[in-house]
Amino acid sequence: MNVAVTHFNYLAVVVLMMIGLYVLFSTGNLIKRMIGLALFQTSTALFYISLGKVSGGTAAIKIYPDSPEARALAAPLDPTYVQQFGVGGVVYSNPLPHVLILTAIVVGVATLSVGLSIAVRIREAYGTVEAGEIEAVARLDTADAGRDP
Amino acid sequence: MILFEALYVAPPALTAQAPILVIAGPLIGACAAALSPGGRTAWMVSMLTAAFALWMAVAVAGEVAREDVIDYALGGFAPPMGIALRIDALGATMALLVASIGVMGALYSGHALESEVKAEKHTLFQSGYLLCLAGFLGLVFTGDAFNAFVFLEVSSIGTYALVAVGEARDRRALPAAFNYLIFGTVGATLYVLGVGFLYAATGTLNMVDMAMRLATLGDNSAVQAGLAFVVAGLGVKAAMFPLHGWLPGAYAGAPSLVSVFLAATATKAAIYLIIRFVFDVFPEGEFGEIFLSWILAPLAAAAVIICSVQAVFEKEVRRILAFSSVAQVGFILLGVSLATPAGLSAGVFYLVAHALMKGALFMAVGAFAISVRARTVEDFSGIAREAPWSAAAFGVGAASLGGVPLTMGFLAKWSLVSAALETGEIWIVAVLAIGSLLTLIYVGRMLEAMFFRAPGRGAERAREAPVGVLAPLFVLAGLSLWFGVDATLPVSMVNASVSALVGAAP
Amino acid sequence: MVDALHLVGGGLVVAGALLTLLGGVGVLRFPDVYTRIHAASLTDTGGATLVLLGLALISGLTLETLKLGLVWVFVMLTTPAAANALANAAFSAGHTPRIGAFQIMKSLAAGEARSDTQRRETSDDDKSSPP
Amino acid sequence: MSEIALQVNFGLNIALLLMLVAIGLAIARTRSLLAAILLMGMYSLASAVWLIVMDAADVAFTEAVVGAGISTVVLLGAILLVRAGPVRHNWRMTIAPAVLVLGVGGLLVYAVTGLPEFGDPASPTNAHVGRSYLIQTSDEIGVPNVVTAVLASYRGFDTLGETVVVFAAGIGVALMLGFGPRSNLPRAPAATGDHHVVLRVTAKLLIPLIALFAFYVQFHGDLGAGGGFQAGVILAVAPILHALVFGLRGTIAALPVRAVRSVATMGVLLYSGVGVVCMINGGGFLDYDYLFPPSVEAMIPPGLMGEPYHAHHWGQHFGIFFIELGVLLTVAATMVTIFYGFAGRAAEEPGAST
Amino acid sequence: MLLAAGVAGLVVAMTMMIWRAIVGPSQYDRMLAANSLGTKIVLLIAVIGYLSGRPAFLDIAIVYALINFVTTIALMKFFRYRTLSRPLGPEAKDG
Repeated sequence: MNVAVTHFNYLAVVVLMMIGLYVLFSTGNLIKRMIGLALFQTSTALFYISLGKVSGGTAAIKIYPDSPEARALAAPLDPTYVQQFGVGGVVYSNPLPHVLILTAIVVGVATLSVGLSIAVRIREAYGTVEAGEIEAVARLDTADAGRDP
Repeated sequence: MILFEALYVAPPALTAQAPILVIAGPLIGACAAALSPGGRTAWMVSMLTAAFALWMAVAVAGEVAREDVIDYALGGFAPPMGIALRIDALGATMALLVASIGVMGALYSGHALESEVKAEKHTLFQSGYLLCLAGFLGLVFTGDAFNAFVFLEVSSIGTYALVAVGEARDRRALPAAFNYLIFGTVGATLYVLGVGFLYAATGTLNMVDMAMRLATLGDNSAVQAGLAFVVAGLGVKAAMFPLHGWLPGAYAGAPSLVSVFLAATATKAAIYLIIRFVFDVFPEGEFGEIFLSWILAPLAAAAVIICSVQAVFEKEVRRILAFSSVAQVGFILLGVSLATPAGLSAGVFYLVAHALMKGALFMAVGAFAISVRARTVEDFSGIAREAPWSAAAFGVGAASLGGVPLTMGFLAKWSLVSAALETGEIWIVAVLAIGSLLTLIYVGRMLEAMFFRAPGRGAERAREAPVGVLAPLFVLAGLSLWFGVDATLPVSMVNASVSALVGAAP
Repeated sequence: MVDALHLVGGGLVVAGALLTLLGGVGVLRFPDVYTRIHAASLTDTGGATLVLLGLALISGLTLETLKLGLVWVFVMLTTPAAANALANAAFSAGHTPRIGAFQIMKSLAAGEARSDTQRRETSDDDKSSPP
Repeated sequence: MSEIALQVNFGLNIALLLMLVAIGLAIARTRSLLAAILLMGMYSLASAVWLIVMDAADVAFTEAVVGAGISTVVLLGAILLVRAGPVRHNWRMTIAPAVLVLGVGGLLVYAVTGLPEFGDPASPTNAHVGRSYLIQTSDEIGVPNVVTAVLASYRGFDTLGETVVVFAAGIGVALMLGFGPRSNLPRAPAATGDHHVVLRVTAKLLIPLIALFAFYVQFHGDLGAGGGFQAGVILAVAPILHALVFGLRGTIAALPVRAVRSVATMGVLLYSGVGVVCMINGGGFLDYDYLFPPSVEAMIPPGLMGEPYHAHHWGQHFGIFFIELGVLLTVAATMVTIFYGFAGRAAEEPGAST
Repeated sequence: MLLAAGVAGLVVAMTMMIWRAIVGPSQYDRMLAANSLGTKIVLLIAVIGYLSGRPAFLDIAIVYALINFVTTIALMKFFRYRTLSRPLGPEAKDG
């Protein structure tokens, strides 16, 4: 089959990543940069999750084998498929990427809050959050370095 | 290894758990520091914890010397299922390095913090410091690619804030910390992305398992891109040449304790992880060779030349040292890119040498900063007369950086050159020579100002730093000297490290 | 019996979805914030009631039904409260309604309110900045 | 599940991804920070539904509370403090990033072509370790939610690291914003003329419900979607809502800054303490099978906790319970600390607010 | 079948909300769109849960409903008071 169909998820994730990176690097506004960074990180999460999807699968919360619920979940799938890839008569999606991404989301919010707090302090110290203006002031600071502080 | 036998007094029950205690110790210490009532207590906690981590690191190193490789399965689950720590000689060396710098930094922080960080922030600062220490130690020990990301972030998140705290002295620390955060997070995310591709290709996160599966799999586009992203992501953290933009500002702006610690450990841990991936995980074959000789080596060479030139034209001492760090990372990676046992061991030896001397240099600058607010080379002129001991230590570090004989830096440069000559890569020798010359120029500029000029405006008010600051400074400078004369210990450890790696060399 | 319940439940879900769809059309087509808020909050609560009732019929008397009830309670509590807060915020920020008695009064008084509103509607994009 | 459910899943996947791309483009385009934040919240909402379609219920849970909730509040707090105007655009600043992004994108597309097909059950990812977890969890851990089992037990060390990252973020924000002017926090207003009755009453009703629900999510995490992290964020939402509606002053009076910070520390200590206890009892770090010394383990009658939970799983159960509790404490307290940092830093000079 | 139709209807309604958020024109429109999108997503999650045979995911829908409210309050405070720390009440300085 066509790559655009079989790998649609991955391609969409690539587009999202590009958007995130573009937002990050095309603006001088520190807050907007953080938003771009968050977008970039989230798209990585989407990538991992896409990797772990098993077609016809269900969330990796175990269902008692041979319960009506389990049978209902297996019903629309090919029995040999369930036999081969299922566990206890149910096909589950891969839990490992979910665990990893849980961690990554947490890291994302940690980075976001630390980054924003630094941006707030920058606003207090420089009176602006535009990178260009900050650089201009910082250059003056550097030039001042020779003189007495 | 006799040294380890002598130092190695940990009871067997502790030794069995030493690998995890190296990491868990600072973690628990960070909590204790955060809970402690005042800065003094927090400092003591910091000292004790760092010393404990060093003790355990020594125990691990002794164990590795006996058994070559230690595997420690966390949670009692065997590797591909659970997370495992995997420590070989290189990991043990790195842990010793990081933990020693950690102890020196903790000792140093007793006095240095007071002049640079508000008293109310001391407890949290020490807590953050210990978290960074735990993060780097975890990064060095872990055998799991994703776990490495977690520790990368543990160390980074703490570091961003610690760098930003330097605003009390210099408000440029704030944008520098923000830049660092942006670069660092992009790097970490690229790393995760790369690990994701490798995971997609192999289905495992454990590095050993991954390497085994990659060896049978060969490389496809996902694997190649995965490795590229991993190295690019770590390259940001390691300040590999085009990705080093965050470093000068961060090192220059951070409180001096943080500069010391970062310069000596942060980039080194990332380089360590790059070595780990390139030599342990990469599948053998054309791709690895092309990567080393066509991407890594030219970039490293560019770093050596360009950043040394930038350091020559820089005015502020801390920024000179920071640009020099990027250049020195280039030296290390040049050695690594040779991919021969000699080149690799030269690279690793240079790494250790650079950690010690850059630590000493930043510490000495911090020692000056306790009494005077000096920034530029001009400000420092004649400071040797007012603060002779700190200046002497600075001189030793600078001599080592410049590659003066009888210092560790000389041995490191020498072994790099001979390794390059051995492979016949003349252009690398030329780059090394030009780089060393440029290093001598900026080192000479700083030393000339400090030792041979009349005291300037800033230096007049300088006083000698207290003993608490001088002690760790002298240890680091002394090690640079001692290992320059008698390098048996580092050389034996480095050789053991390299022989552990080189079997898998591409 | 069960099938009939499922059918009725499904029908209610579809009806609820159609109601929200209708609200969506309102949000797209109505002329100003207040009418859009009106459309959205009304159809959201109504649609939620229908959909959740339908699902409750399908699931029968289980723990899930209880949760559906909880979701319903939350939606009923929060959507109107949020709509109230939103309209309140918009109004106190000086957003003038474009239709209704208020607008007629205002246009009689000022004679130019329409253009005023239009200006506000377009320039409002950067409201996050302080004046 | 019927056949149609599979088709719906397929269609939803595509529709939601397209929605995400559309929102992403809108974020890139907008010059208003507030609009970007609102769109980011919507992005999180939409991506969480997508996560459910991808069977990642636990992640959807987290994304819902973190992305749509905490991140939005923190971002709002930040733009209030920086009082930023519209983002300035400079066409020169768009070319170099565009080239860079296209380069990275090209590399990514090249890499993506080497991946196995989406949804392939036989891909290395889904066939190797991931499948082993699904098979072995019942025997080794004994909790139905495999994600919880992997998170808390198999990869418990990662989760410790994650908890420490959160803790570090709390320290970072406290170092940056915690010691600034927390001056003149406004008092609660007099009761007269209050025209936010609707919100106040609703909030009063919701706050205890939120806390209750957090504990449900916490203790239900073994059986269904949820766990310490999700519960922690939900629990933190209760004081945040209180502060938003009734004022920060009252919230800080009830939950003082230092106390909250200590709770965050306690969480990490509890987590690593479990690891240390396991070590003292002769196992490895975080090896919950050794959580109880053998003498205690021997006293437990085999059928005490029902058939699937034989004595071997006792340690695992309690280990997971305690570490999830540690995660809850750290996460909840840190989120509150972060909120305090942003909301409590009264940056505006008198009269500067609009 | 009916549930699938319900999902389709909700998705179209979501698309409309996203469109409204993208075009604006005012921030209040975006807020409205975000809030309304939240409600629709709550419903969508509930319906998906039944459609795919795992109604246990209703917990997530509950969380959504809660979070949506908190976000809206935060936004309202943003507009009305320009601070997150002030209590709700009669405006001291109405703006």
